[in-house]
Amino acid sequence: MYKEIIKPTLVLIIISVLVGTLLAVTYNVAGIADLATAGLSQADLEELKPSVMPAASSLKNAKVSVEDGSLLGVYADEGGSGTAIHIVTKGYGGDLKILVGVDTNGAVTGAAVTESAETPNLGSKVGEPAFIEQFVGKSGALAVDKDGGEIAAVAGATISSRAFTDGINKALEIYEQVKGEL
Amino acid sequence: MNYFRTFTKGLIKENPVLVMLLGTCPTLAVTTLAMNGLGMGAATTFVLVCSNVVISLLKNFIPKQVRLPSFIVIIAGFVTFVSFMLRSNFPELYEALGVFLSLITVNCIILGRAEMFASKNNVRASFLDGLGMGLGFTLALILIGAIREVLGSGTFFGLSIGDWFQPIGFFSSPAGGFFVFGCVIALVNVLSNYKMSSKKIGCASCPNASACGQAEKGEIAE
Amino acid sequence: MDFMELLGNIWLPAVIFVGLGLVAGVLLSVFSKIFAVETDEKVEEVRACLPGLNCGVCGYSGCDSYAKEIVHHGAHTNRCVPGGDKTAKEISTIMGSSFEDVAETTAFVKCGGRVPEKTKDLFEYEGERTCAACNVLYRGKGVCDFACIGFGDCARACPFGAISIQGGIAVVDPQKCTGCTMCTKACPKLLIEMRDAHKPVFVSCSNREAAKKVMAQCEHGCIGCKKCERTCPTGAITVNNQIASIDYSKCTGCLACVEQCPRHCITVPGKSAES
Amino acid sequence: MSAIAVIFFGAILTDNFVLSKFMGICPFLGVSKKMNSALGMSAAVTFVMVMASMITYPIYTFLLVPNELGYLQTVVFILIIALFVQLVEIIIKRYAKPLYNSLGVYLPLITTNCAVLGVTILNADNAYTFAESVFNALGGGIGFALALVIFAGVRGRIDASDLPKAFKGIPATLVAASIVSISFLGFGGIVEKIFV
Repeated sequence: MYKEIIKPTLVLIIISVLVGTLLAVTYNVAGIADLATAGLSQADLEELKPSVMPAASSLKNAKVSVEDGSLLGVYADEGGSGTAIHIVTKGYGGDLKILVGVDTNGAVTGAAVTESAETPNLGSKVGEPAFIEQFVGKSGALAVDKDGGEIAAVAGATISSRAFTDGINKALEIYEQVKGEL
Repeated sequence: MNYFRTFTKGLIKENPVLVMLLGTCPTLAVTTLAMNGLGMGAATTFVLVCSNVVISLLKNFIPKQVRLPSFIVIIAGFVTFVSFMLRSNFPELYEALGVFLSLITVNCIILGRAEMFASKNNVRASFLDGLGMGLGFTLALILIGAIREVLGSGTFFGLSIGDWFQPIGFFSSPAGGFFVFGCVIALVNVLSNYKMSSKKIGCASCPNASACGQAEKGEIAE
Repeated sequence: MDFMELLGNIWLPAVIFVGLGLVAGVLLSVFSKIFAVETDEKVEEVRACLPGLNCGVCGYSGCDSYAKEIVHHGAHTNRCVPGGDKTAKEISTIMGSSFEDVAETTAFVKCGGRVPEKTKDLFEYEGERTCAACNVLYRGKGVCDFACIGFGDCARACPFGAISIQGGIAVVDPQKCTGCTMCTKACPKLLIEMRDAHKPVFVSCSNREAAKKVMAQCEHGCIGCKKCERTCPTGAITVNNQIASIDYSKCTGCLACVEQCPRHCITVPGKSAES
Repeated sequence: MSAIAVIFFGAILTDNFVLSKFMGICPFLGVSKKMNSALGMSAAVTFVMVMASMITYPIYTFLLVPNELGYLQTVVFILIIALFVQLVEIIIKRYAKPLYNSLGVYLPLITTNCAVLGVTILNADNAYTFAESVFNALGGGIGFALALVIFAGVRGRIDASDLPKAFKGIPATLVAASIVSISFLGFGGIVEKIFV
């Protein structure tokens, strides 16, 4: 009885508990916890600021109550010139994460792609300034020229361009909900 | 126990990727950039060496019924530990490897070496074997990663090789991965003038051969 | 991160893993005890001496069922031809029954039409390198419709590597062949048959065309002249519908027919057709 | 409803686990020689993927996430999968001997199959609901089966065809896999548009 049941169970329990607690210790001691939820680190924000919100002084992580599957983070500008909203949308090759700058009256100040799985030098062209500049100053629901909107899609990458535009609309939508709490 | 041969056999003669064809999932997935190949190789080597050592230490205490789960928990523990280290020190590598970092646990090489080698040999041999296999894996990954990066995005370890070259998108796509891997193995066949490729893929190189009752029926898994 | 707070964060994972380890350990050990498969030791033992080819020569649907039949229903222990006398002896010692000699057989190929010495191809074949595929195309590439195509389907099917392709046709090595008949099933032109292993003579042709046509197609083909039939002391070799065939129960292995045959298509394995 | 359909067909066609996500290549190369072993393997993989997703979903959402223990997901998931596979193997060996003979050899292979652990981790990372996780696993399993069966056929032809000596065997298979994977890329834009 002992040999066949108790010993194996005991050994497996000891091993899993040891591994589990060691991991838990390293996780808490090394403070990985706060690293994980930070989303965009301060360094990333500084780097993206020029293309997202040139006028802003410095972007700080702001906690908001809005819960949305595609919302990754909200970063308010201390100078009060606007907010940057970090969203994820479904691109052609996979997730497409965009940081969108919105000024106080809800118009786009700029945007930057933080993570993309689009096909290299085709879908990924949506991240280039030439395409993004079309959104600056605009607000409300935007659409690609193929869908009757005024945004000129990147040649041959309609799906990526449509995904990027949906992302911008999503960010503007969230801004409306979040505006009160900033 | 010739320790030197244990170490070197993993590098060329029994290279886990190019000869035994184990661990092909990460080999194809993360080698879009040579740097990713290096990162994945290093992480896998670390996990492989540590798990080999720990498993060869515990091999007499683990009863037969719970052998596989215990090995896997130890390996998964090391993989999670490595993912902590990467997440804090090399965030962009952590992003690049993505889900494949935690898939190292089911990497056929690690469980294979644990079952076939570590659970039968002493700590020193297991350590060397893990190191050899890990380095062999890393070399293969860097080789394939470099080829795909140069052809696919015109850079080598991030340094552009000049704008005269128009990068071919095919090579950084999944299909390119299969293609480059196939050509590299064909090259290995030629270089080793066909000695290596005679090794059947059957049960011999399967990580679970020792634990699986059907192992002697080689041809089923052929 | 003082010690108490650390403890606060750690007790939960520890409890989770105790739970998981407990559930896993108990389930695994209890399952492997309750659901242990009661294997009949004797069947396992007999099964271990069988080669495991599942070739079906013994008349049962594979080695597992043959082992069961031997243990439970007392089937003959000498049915396994590939295993030969060695296996039969081992099984009879396990079963305690008397050892019966195994009627060992060997395969042979009923074609000796080497290309280009004896016969030639009708067309250049560029398709898939398997006999099955080539046979579909005008019954093979050879001038003679009955000829062996030589792409080695039988060689691939043979678990013992006893068949090799020499001069474009399949040749069986009697030492390696254990009589498991896997090759007879693999050959699309049904050219491979079994003979008594102790009688080293066989007709290496299966061309049933009239003599004049055979002469045109292959220098090695049997023209049905019946010389062999007349010289055979025991009447073992007979010619029916233009092709000679040997009845191995009558054949004494005297090889008288080999010298008589003008076409040298009655072959002794190991020696080439001419000698 | 349409989200589930997109996930389900996506897992079969566009982001097929083998041909575009690169998960489960080891058994894919090792087993797809004969059609019946390919079918046996993919049936076993699909079954384990679906069951694993069903078991890991509640544990992840009700046990790990509320207590911020997401980092333990790898260890917990793989322990559950290994346990589940071994239990299934014991039960099949006891009650369905013929099934065990044809399918049994693949069960231990499944624990080291990247696709099985991969699907559970993807379900967790993408925060799929229970239905989405199960359909993702089912789609993944069928996609795996599809790729494996297509491949068993292609491989049969490759072994018989006349190749340069260096490319015989695995290299030719990989080049063929690359071509098949290109064809699967073709499904890219379709799936999203059909159901949206």
